[in-house]
Amino acid sequence: GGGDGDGDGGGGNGSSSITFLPKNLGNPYFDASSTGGERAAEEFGGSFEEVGPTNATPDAQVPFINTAAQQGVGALVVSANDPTALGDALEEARDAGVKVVTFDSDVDPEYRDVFVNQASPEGIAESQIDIIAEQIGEEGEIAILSAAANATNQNTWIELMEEYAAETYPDIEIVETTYGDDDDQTSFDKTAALLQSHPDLKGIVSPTTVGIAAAARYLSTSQYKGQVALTGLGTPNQMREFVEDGTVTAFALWNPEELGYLAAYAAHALVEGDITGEEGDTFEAGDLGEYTVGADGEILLGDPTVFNADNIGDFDF
Amino acid sequence: MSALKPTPATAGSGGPSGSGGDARSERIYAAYARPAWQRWLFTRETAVIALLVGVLVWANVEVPNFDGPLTLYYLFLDLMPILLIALPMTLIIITGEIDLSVASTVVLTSAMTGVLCIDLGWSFGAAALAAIALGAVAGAFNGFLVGYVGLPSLAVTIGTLALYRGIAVGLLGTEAKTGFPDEWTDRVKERIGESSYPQVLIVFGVLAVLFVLLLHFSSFGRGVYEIGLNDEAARFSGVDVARTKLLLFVLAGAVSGLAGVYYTLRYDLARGDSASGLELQVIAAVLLGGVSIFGGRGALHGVVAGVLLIGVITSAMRLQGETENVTTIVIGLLLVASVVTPSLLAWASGRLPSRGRGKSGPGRSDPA
Amino acid sequence: MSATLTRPQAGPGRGAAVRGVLAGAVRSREIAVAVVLILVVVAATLRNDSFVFSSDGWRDLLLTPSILLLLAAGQMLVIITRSVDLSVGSTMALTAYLTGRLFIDQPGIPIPVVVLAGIALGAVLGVVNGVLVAYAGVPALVITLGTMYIYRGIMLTWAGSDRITADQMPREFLALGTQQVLTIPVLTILAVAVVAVVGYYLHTARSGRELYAIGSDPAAARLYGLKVPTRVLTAFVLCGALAGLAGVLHAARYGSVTSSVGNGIELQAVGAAVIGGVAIFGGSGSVWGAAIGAVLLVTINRALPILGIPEFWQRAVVGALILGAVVLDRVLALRRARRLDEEREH
Amino acid sequence: MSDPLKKSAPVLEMADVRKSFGPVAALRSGTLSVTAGSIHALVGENGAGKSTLVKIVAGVHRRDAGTLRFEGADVDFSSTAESKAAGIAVIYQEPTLFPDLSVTENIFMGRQPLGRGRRIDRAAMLAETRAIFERLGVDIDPRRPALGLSIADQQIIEIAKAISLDARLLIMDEPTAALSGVEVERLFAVARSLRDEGRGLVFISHRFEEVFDLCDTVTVMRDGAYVATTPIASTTPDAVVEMMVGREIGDLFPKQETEVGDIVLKVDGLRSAGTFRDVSFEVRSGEIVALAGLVGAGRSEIARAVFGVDAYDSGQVTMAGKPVRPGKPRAAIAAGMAFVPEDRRRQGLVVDNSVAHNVASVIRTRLSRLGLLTTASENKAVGPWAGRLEVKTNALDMPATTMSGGNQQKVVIAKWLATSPKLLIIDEPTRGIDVGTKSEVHRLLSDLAAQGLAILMISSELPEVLGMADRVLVVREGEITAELARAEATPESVMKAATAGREALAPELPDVLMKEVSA
Ligand SMILES: Nc1ncnc2c1ncn2[C@@H]1O[C@H](COP(=O)(O)OP(=O)(O)OP(=O)(O)O)[C@@H](O)[C@H]1O
Ligand SMILES: Nc1ncnc2c1ncn2[C@@H]1O[C@H](COP(=O)(O)OP(=O)(O)OP(=O)(O)O)[C@@H](O)[C@H]1O
Ligand SMILES: [Mg+2]
Ligand SMILES: [Mg+2]
Repeated sequence: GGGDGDGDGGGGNGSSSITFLPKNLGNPYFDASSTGGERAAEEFGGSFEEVGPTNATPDAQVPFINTAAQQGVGALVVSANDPTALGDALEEARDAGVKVVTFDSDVDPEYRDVFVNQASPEGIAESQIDIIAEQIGEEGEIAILSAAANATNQNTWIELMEEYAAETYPDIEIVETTYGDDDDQTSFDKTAALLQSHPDLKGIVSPTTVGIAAAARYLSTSQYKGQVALTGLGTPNQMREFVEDGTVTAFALWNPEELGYLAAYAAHALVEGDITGEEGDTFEAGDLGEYTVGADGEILLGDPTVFNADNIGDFDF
Repeated sequence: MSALKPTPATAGSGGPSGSGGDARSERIYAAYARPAWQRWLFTRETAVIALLVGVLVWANVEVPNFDGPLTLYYLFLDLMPILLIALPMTLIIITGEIDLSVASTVVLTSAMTGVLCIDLGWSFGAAALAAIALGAVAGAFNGFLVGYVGLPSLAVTIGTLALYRGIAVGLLGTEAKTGFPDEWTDRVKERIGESSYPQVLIVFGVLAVLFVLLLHFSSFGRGVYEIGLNDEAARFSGVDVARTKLLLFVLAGAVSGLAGVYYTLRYDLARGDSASGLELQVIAAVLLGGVSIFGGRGALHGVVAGVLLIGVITSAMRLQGETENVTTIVIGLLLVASVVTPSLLAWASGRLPSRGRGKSGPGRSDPA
Repeated sequence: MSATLTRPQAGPGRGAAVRGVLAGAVRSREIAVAVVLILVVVAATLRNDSFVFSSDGWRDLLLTPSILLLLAAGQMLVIITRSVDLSVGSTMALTAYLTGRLFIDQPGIPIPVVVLAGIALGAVLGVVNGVLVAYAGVPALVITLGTMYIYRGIMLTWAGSDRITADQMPREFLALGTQQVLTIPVLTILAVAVVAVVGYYLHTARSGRELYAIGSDPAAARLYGLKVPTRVLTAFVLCGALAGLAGVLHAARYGSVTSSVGNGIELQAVGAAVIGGVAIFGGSGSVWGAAIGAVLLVTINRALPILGIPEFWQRAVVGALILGAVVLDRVLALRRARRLDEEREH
Repeated sequence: MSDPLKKSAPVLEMADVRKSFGPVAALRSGTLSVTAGSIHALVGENGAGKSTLVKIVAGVHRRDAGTLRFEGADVDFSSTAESKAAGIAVIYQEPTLFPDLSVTENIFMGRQPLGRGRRIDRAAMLAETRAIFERLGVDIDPRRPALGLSIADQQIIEIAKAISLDARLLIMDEPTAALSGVEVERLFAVARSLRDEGRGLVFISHRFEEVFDLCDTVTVMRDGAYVATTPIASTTPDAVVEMMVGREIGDLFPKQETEVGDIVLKVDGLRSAGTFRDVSFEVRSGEIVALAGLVGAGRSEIARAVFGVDAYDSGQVTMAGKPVRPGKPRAAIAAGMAFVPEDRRRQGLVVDNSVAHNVASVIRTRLSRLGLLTTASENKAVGPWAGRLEVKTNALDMPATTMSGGNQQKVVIAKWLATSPKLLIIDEPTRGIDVGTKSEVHRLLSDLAAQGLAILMISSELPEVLGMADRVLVVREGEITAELARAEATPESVMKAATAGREALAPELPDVLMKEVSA
């Protein structure tokens, strides 16, 4: 850069300026979490910005981290497309004084201050397997429709699901894991391919909101409707009609808006110096009450909610 | 035997202004029709450079944080793959061909580096060399089909675009290779002294000088232009058209391989979905820099300015908080404007003097 | 052009033998692709009979390619005039979003109006491309690369982060995506009808034949007094309109519109045309070839997992297929040239 | 300039039409008046502006000045569609066909017969094509694609195209150049019947026997300007040639006696399927050997194969005793060959490149220092050669597009002389070059031979062949049918060898040229 023209443009951008960087833009799950983040920022009087790439890849996320570092924002709230690839960029941002909070999908602990975890991976994995096992009578073939082949949280959950299913439900066989890239059309076509290649398929688990909605849409117009069970992680608004028409009986999710809300408050607490990310630190998160930082700088939102025909009317996100 | 001499006036060299007093009636030719400043000023390249300077000034004054120490550092780190690949791409487009497979080659070589270094335990240096060699082989495959089999490069490289990325995705599957040696990943990010320029810029600088010498100061480079302007005439003057094209595609492949290694180190990662859309970014930058898609015209300094222009605009707009879409629109408009403006100017200047003469005459050169 | 050449009946003179060879080559191009397609389908069905013999399998076999079919048909129109349109993916995204927006903002709007609006928007975007290419005389590759960025950017800016979901569109519209008539999906019927109309136009209309002439030799076309710019513009408008229709159908079929609709599909459309035997530098190829190419491209993707090839290798197979098609064309052309030489030699 | 043919109405009248292409004044004052029911010959040397005049009538080019009247009304065609619609059909000198389309479609493109619902009526189209082909007596399958047609067949398609237009004015720019005798006769029969129907025809040809056989009036052009119009009946070939050439033609072929030295080029049994076969000959230093023959005989192909631009199937090319690698122009250049090709603008030059880059294009590897080449070193090397050939240009960085044909040819020759070759192959050395430059080129060739260069010259102009060559090789349909020493080479002997077996019209060359040639 040249020499002149700064005025107050270059200097400190306020302390509680918070930038949300989801995996990608145009994803309803992250729209909800950003809504929560923005609401939190309004409450504690900070500024809020959402930036992000169109494609959910780490190389597309890095420039946004760099930009946040250049702007000297107070805190960056990231859902990472890769656990290590963002590491260096995040480290540089922290060197520039930016607090780093990850949510939804973590990076390696050394690269961030805290991780706001939606639910424990074990909890997520087990609840989904339990739901599907119940629907298919604890035996038969099931398949998994994931997001990107490299999505960390997905891969962790899938691994835990496989272990748990093998231990608890020996008659259930996971026959295939396929990847819809969190793209609507791809997930849709991959669902069709799953049903096609496995005529005896009993159930599909899709631990991603894009995937489960696309799969439900395919199933709802297919000959397999009502015969192949579907569950996973989905937002109530997206899944409502499929629960109503019987394509889906039950699915799970935490409230992504609350997740964003909590992440923003955690970021605020870091910026204000209320917490440092040490185990045992506590902070107030608005309506949600008090939270404590756990081991490895993790903050746990709570247990996921299971939605079904009885309770889905109570939720709107 | 054939004592053909270029006649008496061997002495009278081709100096710019003939010092009229050379003995015989032999004619002395001026080297240039226009003075030097005009030759430099009225070019596409100068226009792009001027635009780049203008945007830089604007960004420094108007965009908060643009004058910060990190801006240029990140700018160059982000642009490095485009800068690198734009060099051979310029030569390929000047011959009238195109290579759409470069981004896929980047991913393929990155995957290869990952497999060799992480899975098979090769030293990183050896893996990187193998990856660059693989890039050259991938380029050679394109070049063979285009140069020797005579297939249209657009069709061939659409095919290898899918093929090379497909092989990378097939090799890696769900895996992302990571954990490359720190000494290497750190090296990519080091700065030159205390400046805000990353050291990789030196690698680019060396390559850029080599490509400038190759294109603008060598017999080979003259051949590259001739092929683009008229490949038949080039063949009639002894230019080996097929071999030249092969070589250029090999260079593009090898440089893409280098960019693949860079990609791997910069993100400490080899993944099948990296570098998506990079090929079109490179081509857009090259065209913006004044290279004609028909071949035969363009220069490397314009191309480098074109790449930087896109980089500076992207960086400035991101700092301003504009979303990617707006940047995308601006770059698209720039690209269209940069090719339409010359036609519009020609059309306007052709129409104004010969007023009244209705539609444009039929003698116009072919489109497409 | 195939039709003029594919009837190798008796004709007078020495040309007959040559013509047989030529007709054979041209004809074998579409047939070769169709044969590959049939082989793929048969192989997949042998592995798993639900690929064809189940109601979903049958439906998807016909339904899934229909969108690419439209794009390939449009792309083919542009390619035969020696141009190319890289902006179709972005055009499709814009019209898909427009479709959703209309249903949301104008509740109760009749479906045909929405379909027409989508086609019209596509046509308008095609006009922009066509005017720049045909009248400003700028290469199509550059212009449509630029408009690909611009249209996508406009779509993203317009849509912001909101997406259109199934519950925001009327059921009757979404039903279009799955409805079947005599087990044939409506969308497929629509797409095949469009291809048939395009094929009929190219075969029987003067302006259709002129598209081939322009691509075959633009300079000669000008010398003939053909209206080159007008025809090129027409090709781009038709291509845009078909991409517009594809966008509407995408909304109906997938029931949702996100920012990534049609990302990268332009290269698939070009690839489908090339696989189907459309010469990338214009002048020859049939819309049927492009259509079969599109079906093959999509179907092979669906068949590979069934054939036991991991999904990660699908893309590589597609690439190999495109290369194979281009090389095959060259081999046929060389053989043809050699025959002609021998003819002359007697 | 009085019009001797007042009796019937003029279809076409042109007066003082002017056209320049940049610095080249292709047409300075084009004047032509064609009456209905007559066949009007337009003659003139290469580059006299005949084709340019035709293209103006057709609407390909637009005139810079002058009047153009068609059927009594002032017209200004801005496209070929307009002239076609007005009733003018043109057969251009170079066939312009759509290679991918069928012969029938090529004939009817843009105006196909329409049936019900504005559909193209293919059956009618095919029937009409067959009828036209019958009338022309040709045997081409109307359904085959134009790709791969021989030049003669392509020319026939052009003729069929023009006839099918049913035009009131038919212009034929050298339609017979590639046709055999029978085909020419058929064309003439059709032309006469069109004349008898009351149409106007313009016929351009370099063959006087055809002009005198077919036409009733002749207009002569020279250097882009009108010279005279006379009824055929009241003139002679000699008189026409005098008007055509116009100036001192005595020194047009300044051939010097030279000392013939060692064999430089030896060609042995060269064969390329479908193009030429059994081609063997040699060229010695100091000797000018001409390859003569009809257009399309395959002479250029032989030259291209010798130089390595084209591959050949069998045979051998030897330079100074050493075999030359086939298919590699670079190897040919290294062996001392130079090749001035027939199509200057497409093969000889990169017209968009500067004079300096063009002249330096072959020698530039030699100019490189440590692999590096600078514009300064190119300019330094190029200047003297441009001077030697008296190239007219403002500066060395001017693109060759801006130059006249003759100057461009000088640039091509300069580029090859700069390589200090042992053998110069020169294809149509003076095609489209004005008379003044023509004799300059001839003098240059003669000088070069005198300095010991071996020259292989291809020319379609018989006077040039007879005036310049020490030895003439006649090519017919890809085979060398005669080798004639300078003394034996007469118009009759050359034409006989070039056309034997074909039903050629007797080649009657005007006396003027014969005298001048044997001088
Ligand atoms: N498009 C053009 N641009 C520049 N110069 C041209 C162009 N067309 C023709 N000329 C020049 O104009 C002059 C007249 O050319 P023209 O083709 O009319 O001659 P011609 O009488 O038909 O000769 P030929 O007998 O060889 O066919 C030539 O010097 C030619 O080089
Ligand atoms: N486009 C073409 N398609 C098929 N055959 C061709 C084509 N062009 C030329 N030929 C054939 O190649 C041979 C040589 O043609 P060409 O006109 O180059 O001969 P030439 O003797 O060099 O004539 P010119 O006097 O024009 O230089 C002929 O047999 C001709 O029929
Ligand atoms: Mg002419
Ligand atoms: Mg020739």
